[in-house]
Amino acid sequence: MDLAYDATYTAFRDEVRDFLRTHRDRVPKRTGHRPTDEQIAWQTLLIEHGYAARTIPKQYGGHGAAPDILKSRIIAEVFAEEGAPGSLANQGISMLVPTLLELGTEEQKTTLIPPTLRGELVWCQGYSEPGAGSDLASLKTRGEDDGENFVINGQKIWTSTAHAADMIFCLVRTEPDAPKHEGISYLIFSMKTPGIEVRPLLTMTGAAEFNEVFFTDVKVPKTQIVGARGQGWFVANATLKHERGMLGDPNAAHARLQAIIEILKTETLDGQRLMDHPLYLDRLMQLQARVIAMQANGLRLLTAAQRKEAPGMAGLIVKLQGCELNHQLAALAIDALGELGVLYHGSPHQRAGGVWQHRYMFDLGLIIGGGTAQIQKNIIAERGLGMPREPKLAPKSAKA
Amino acid sequence: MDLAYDATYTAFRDEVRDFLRTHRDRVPKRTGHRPTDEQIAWQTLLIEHGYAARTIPKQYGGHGAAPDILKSRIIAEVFAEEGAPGSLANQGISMLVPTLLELGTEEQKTTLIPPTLRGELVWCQGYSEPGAGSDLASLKTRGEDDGENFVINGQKIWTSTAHAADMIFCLVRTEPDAPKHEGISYLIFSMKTPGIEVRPLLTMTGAAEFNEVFFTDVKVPKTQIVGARGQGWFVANATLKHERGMLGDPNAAHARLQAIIEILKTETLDGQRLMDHPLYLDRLMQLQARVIAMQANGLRLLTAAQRKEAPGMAGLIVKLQGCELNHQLAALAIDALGELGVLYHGSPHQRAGGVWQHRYMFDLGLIIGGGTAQIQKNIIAERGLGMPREPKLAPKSAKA
Amino acid sequence: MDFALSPDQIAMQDSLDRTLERVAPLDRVRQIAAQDLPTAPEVRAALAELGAPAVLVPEAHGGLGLGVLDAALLSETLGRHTACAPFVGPCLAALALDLCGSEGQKAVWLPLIASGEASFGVAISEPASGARMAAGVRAENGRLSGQALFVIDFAQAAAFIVADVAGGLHLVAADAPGLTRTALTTIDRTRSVGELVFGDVAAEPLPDRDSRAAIARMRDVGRVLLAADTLGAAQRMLERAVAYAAERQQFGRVIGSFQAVKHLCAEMAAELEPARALVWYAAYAQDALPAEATLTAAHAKAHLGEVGRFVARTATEVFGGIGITDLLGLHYTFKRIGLDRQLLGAPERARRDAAVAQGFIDA
Amino acid sequence: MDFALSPDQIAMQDSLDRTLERVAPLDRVRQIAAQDLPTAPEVRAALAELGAPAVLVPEAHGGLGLGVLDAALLSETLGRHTACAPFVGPCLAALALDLCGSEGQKAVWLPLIASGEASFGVAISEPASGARMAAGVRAENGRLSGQALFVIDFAQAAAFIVADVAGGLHLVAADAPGLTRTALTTIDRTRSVGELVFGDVAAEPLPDRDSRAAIARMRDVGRVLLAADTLGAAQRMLERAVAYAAERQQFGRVIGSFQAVKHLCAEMAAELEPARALVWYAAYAQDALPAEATLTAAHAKAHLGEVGRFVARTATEVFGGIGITDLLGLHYTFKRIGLDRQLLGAPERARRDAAVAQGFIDA
Repeated sequence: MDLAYDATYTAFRDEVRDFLRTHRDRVPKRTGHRPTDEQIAWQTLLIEHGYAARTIPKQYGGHGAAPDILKSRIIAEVFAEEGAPGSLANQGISMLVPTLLELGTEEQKTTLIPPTLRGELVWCQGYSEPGAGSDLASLKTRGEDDGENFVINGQKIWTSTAHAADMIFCLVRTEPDAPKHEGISYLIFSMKTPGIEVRPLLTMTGAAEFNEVFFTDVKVPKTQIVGARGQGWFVANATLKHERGMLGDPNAAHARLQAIIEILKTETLDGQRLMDHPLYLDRLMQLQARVIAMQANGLRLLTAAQRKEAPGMAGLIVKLQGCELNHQLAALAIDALGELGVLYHGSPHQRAGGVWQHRYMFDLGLIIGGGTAQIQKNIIAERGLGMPREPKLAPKSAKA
Repeated sequence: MDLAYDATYTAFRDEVRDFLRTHRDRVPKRTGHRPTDEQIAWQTLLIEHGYAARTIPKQYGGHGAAPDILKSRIIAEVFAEEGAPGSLANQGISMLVPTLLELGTEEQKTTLIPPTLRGELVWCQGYSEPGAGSDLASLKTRGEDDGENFVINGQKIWTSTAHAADMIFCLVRTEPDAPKHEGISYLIFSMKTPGIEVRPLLTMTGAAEFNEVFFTDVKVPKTQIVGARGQGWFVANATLKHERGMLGDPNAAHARLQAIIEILKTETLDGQRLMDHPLYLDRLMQLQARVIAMQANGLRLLTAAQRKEAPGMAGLIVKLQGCELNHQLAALAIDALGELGVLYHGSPHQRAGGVWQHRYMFDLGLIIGGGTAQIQKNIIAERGLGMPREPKLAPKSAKA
Repeated sequence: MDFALSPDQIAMQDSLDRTLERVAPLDRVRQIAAQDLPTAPEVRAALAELGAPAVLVPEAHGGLGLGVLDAALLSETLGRHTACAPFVGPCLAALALDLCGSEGQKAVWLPLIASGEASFGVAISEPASGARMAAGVRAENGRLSGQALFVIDFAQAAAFIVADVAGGLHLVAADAPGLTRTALTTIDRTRSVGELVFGDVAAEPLPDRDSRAAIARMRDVGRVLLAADTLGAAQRMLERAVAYAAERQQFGRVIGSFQAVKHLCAEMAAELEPARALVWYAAYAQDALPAEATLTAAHAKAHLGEVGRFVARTATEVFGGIGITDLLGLHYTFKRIGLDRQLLGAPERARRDAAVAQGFIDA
Repeated sequence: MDFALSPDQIAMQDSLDRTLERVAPLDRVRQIAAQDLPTAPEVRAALAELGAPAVLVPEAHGGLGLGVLDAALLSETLGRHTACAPFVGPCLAALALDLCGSEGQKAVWLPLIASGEASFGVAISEPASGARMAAGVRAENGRLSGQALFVIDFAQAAAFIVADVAGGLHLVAADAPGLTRTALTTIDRTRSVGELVFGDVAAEPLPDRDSRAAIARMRDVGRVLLAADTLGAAQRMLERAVAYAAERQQFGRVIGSFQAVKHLCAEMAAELEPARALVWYAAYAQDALPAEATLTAAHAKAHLGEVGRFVARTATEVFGGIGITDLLGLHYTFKRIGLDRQLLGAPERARRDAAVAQGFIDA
C-alpha cells in the first residue's frame, strides 16, 4: 500500500494544472442540456490535449492514448480542484459511444462517434417504460417490421435529455414471439423522425428533469440497429453496468460534507454555532466516517482497475451505499438548518439555492432509479455473496 | 377518551393495595423454575382473593369471577407498584390451561387444571425442533401407533422448563401420510415417562435458559391427547397467538427506561453526569417517546378488549416493536455505561448484576424466537395490511 | 377508563375527510401548489362550514369549545389531504386570546376566528424552535421592532399573534404601519409561512400577565397539531403504497408479493400504529393531564417527525420511479411531512424540551 | 499509488489464519472461555512463533519493524478467530517504549516483547475513553497512586505501561509492591481486562518528554487494532450467516432464497466492505499520513463499532434461534465485537475526538 504518486504522475498533474491555468479564458459557462458553441470548442480542445475522450481511437475522434487509470483520475482531480468543467458528460458519451465501439458497424463508428464526442450530436436514452422499471426486459414498445422499417409504437419514460436531443438509442421489442430477453432490438434514430412526441415529466423537485417520449408509427429503417435483431437486451446490458458505476461517487459525497462543515461553522441557533451543538456534530462525524470509507473503497477499486482485477464486492456496493450516503448528507444539512432548511423555490433566506432539499429529493430518485435499492441488494446477495436466486414461481394456473 | 378510572375501579385498586399490605409477611421469595411451598401458598391465597386465575371457573380451581379487563390491569399495576410477585406465570398456566379449557375433556380439566393453577404441577412445552423453527408445522418428532400407545421418537428444543417440569404438552407427528398441518397431535404426558432425556441448552447469556429434550421409544397412551388425532396444529395455534401477545409488554419497557434514567443521573464520565451528555440524553428521549407510544398503544388495546373489538394492527405490531424497543433500551444502557457496560459474569464494578448485557442478548433471542422479526413482518403485511401471500413455488422438478 | 375516539369524533373526522375528498382532490391540490401564495378560498370556506376553525374557541365566543384531541383529529385529516387552509394559526391564536386576551379582544376576535372570517398567523418560532439568524422581536412601550421568522398561516392572516423575546404576547393587524410582510416559500406549497419585520410597529398587548405559560401552551398544542398532520399524511402514504403494491406488476407478479416490498410496508405500519396512539395520548394530555402536556407534546412532535420522514421515504421507495414524479402527486404528502418536521421545534429541539420538562437538565 | 495489500501481507494473514484454525478451533475457544482467566499458552506460543508480538518492535530490538497496517491485519485475523492471546497490549507497549523509553528500557523489554516472552498490559483507558468512577493515576516523585480501570491484556502481563493524569507514562512490574491487580470479567471471555490500584507504587518513568504524543499514538493505534479486530469478527459472522442460509431449510426451500434473508446479508456486506477500506486506510495513515492519524483512527474505531454491532445482531438474526445458543459458538464473535466497541473510546467519544482533531470544537 502506497498512496503517493510516482514522478511520472506528479509531472502529469503539473501538466494538467498548467494547461488549465493557460487556457482559463476559454473555460465555458455551464449551461443546460445542449452544449453551446463555447462548450463544444472547449471539449474539442480537451480532446486534442487528451483530457477528454482520452482513450478513444483517433479515427473515431478521440485522443487515442493508452488507458491509464491513474492519469484519468488525476485529470478529474485537477479539474475539480481548479473548478474547471471537465469532459462533457452525457448519455451519448457515457453509454452510446462505448456500445458503438464494442458492437457498432464501422460506418456507425466513423459517422456517429466523433460528433457525439465533441458535443455536437446529443443523444437520449429510450430504455425504461411505465410498465417496465426494475423489470426492464418486460418492455412493450413495439417495432413492427414492414419490410424496410421498424414501425415503432409505444412509450418511454425517464428520458432525461429527450427535449434537447438530436437522436435516441432505444430498446424496442421487434420479435414479439421470442422469450422476453430475446425479442428486443437496440435501435438508433433521429428525434426529428415523424411520430415522436416529447412531454416533460415533472418530478418532486419541481423541475422537469426527465421526459416521457411517445412513439406513434415512427418509421426507422431496419439498418439503424446496433448488434443483431433480438440482441438489444445484451447490447444494452454491456453498458448499463457502466451507468450504475457512475452513481455513488465518493468525491461528490466529500464535497457535500465540506459544504455541511461550512454550514455548521457559520449558521447559529439561539446564538450558538451549530458546530457546538453535539447532536449535529455527532451526525456529521458519523457521515464523515462513511465518506472516508467510501473514498478508501474508491481507492481500492482504482487499484483493482489498474491491475485489471475484478472489483468484486467493493464495486457492487458503491451505488447502494453511495446514493444512501448522499441522501443522508442532504438530510443532515436540512436538519441542521432547521426551518431555513425547508425554504425552497427561491424563497428569501433560502440557503445555497435550495440545493439541499433538491438533493434530498433528487437523490431519493437515484436510490430508487437505475436499479432500486431492493434490486441492488438482490445483486449484492446473489452476485457478491453467491446466495441463491429467487426460486421460480408456480405457473399462474397452479396459484388458484 | 377518558383515562380516569371510575369509582368502582378506584375502590378495587384500594382493595388490592390493602390486601397486599395486609399480607406482606406471606410474600414469597422469587426463585427458579419450580415454585416453592411458600410460592404455592401465596398463589393459593391469590386465587382465593381473585388476584390469580381470576376468571377461571371455580370447579377447575380458579376464582370464577366474570372477566373484567380493567380489574385485571389494576391487579397487575398494583402488584407492580408494591413490588409484590403476582400470579405465577408459566407455560402451563398461560398456554396449557386455556387450551384445556377450550378443547380438553372434562376429566382433563378437573384433574389437570387445579394443580397447574396452584403451581404444584409444572409443565413444559414441546413444540419447536432443530429443523422446525419458523416453519413449525414441518416438525418431525414421530408418534407411531402401536395399538395402545403412541411410541415417540425425536427431539424438541427451546423447552425452557423441561428440567423442572412434571409434564409436557407436546406436538407429535402421528399421521405421517397426512398433509403437514394435518398430521400432528397434541399429546400430554409425564416427563418421568421412560425414554425422555433432558439436556440443558446453553445460550449466549451464559445461562441454560432452555433445554433440548430427546425422546427414544417413549410410550404415551393414546388417550393422553387434547383434541382429535391429527388436529394438534390447530389445538396449539389456539394458544400460540396468546404467547406472542405476552412479548413486548410496554410496562417492562417503562421500568427499564426508569432504570436508565437513574444510571444517567448517577454515573459520570470525566466527572460529568451522563445526563448532561447530550448524545445519551437525546437517545434516552427518543426511546422514551417510543415507550410512551407503546404504553398508549397498550391502552388502546385495553379499550378494544373491554369493548370486545378486534385489536387489529395495534395488536399485530406489539411483539415486533416491543421486543425491539427493549433491545434498544438495553443497548443505550450499555453504551452509556461504556466499559462498565461490558462487565459481566459477576465482575467487580459490574452494574445491576450485568442485567443490561443479559437483556441485550436475551432480548435478541426474543426478537428471533417466538416468530422471528421477519415472520412478524409477514404477518403485519398479510393480516394487517391485506398484502398478498408469498406466491407458490414451482415444483422442485421445474427448478433445474 | 376509555382510550378510543368517541362516535362524535369519528363522525367529525369522517365528515372532514369526505369534504376534502370532494373540494380538494389531487388536481386541485396541484393547482393550489402552483400558485404564488397557497390560497384556496373554497377549501377555507368548506372548513369554516364544518366548524374547523371554531374547534378550540370557547362556546361563549361562538366556538365549539372542543378539546385539543378534536383539533388534532382535524389536523390529521388536513394532513391526509394536504389541505390548503389556515388551521394551526387560527387554533393557536384562539388559545392565546382565550388565555391572555382582554375581554374586549376576546369579544372582537374569537367569534371572527370561529366563523372563519378572520384567519390569524402566529409568530412564535423563536421561542418554540430557537432563533435562526438572530431573529427576535423586542417590545417597548407597546411598540414592536425586530424580526419574526417562520410565521405560521401567514398568507391569509387578518392579524398576527406575536411573541416577543421577553415572553410577552401581542396582537398586530396585518396592515399595521411599519410592518413588512414577506412570504417565505417552502417545499410544501399547500401551507404558507412568512417573515414579519417590525419597524416600530404599534401593537396591542395581550394583557394577561401569564403570557409565558400561554406561549408554552401554544407551542405544545402547535406541536401536537403538527404531529397529527404528519400522522395523517404518513398514513395516507402507507395506504397508497399498499394499494399500489397490490396493482403494480413486475417480473410477472404484483410487487406487493415480494417479501422485500411487504416488509417495507410492514415496517411503516409498525412505526405508525403506536405513533397514532402517541398523538392521541399527547392531544388528550393537553387538556386532561397538564403535568404531562409539555412532555408528551414534545415527544409526539419529535417522534412523528422521525416516523414521518421514514414513512415518506419508504412509501416513495415502494412506488419506485413513479413516486418521485408529479404524476401521482405522492410528493405533496412527502413535502407536507418535511415542513411539519421543522416547524415549532425540530426533533432534536423537541427532545431537549422533553428532557427539560422532566427536570433532567436545565433549560 | 497502490491501495491494496502486498503479497507478503496476504501471506502473513493467511498464515496466521491457518495457524489459528489449527490451534484454536471453536472447541478450544469454548474451553478457554470457560476458564477463570482467559489464557491459552499454545495460542500465545503459536503467535510468538509467527512473530505476531514482534510486528511493531523495531528490527534493531529483535522485532519485525513492520507497520500499523501489518499489525491491523493480524488483529483482524485474531478477531476472526476470537483468538485468546495478548496482542493489543504488547503492540501498544512496544510503541510506548520505542517512543518514550530510555535506551536501557528498550534494550531490556523490546526483545522480550518481540519474542513473546514478556507480555504487557496497557493502562490508558482514562485518557482514551474518559474516566469512569473518577478513576485516574497520579504520579509523584516516581511513585504512583490511584486507580486505572480497563487495563488491556491484563491477565498475562509481566509489566504494565501506565498513563498518569498529567500525561506521563510509567512502566510498572506486575509484581510491584503496593500494586493490587483485579481481573474484570467482561462478556468476551477470550481477552482479559483488569483494574490496577496503586498504593504508592514505585514505577519507572518512560523518560522522553513527549509522552502526551506517545499516549495519543497508543490510543490511535489501539483504536485501529480494535477496529480491525471487529472487522475480522464481523466478516466471519457474515460468512457464517451466508453459509448457514445456504443450508438451512424452512418452508421447503433454503432460507437464503428468501428475499428478506438475502437482503439482511446484502446489508451486512454493503456495510462491511467500505468499512474494510476504512480500516486499511486508517492503519496506513498511522505511519504514512501523520496529519490524518488521529482522525482516521477515531473514525475507524467509531464506524467499526457501529457496523460491528449491526452485523453481530443481523447475522444472529439470520441464524434464528440456533444463533443465540452455544451450539455453533456464534456468540463468541458477537461478544468480541461488543467488547471492542467499548474499549479505548466508545463511538460517541471517538467521534468527538475526530471533531477535535479537525479543530471543529475545542478538546
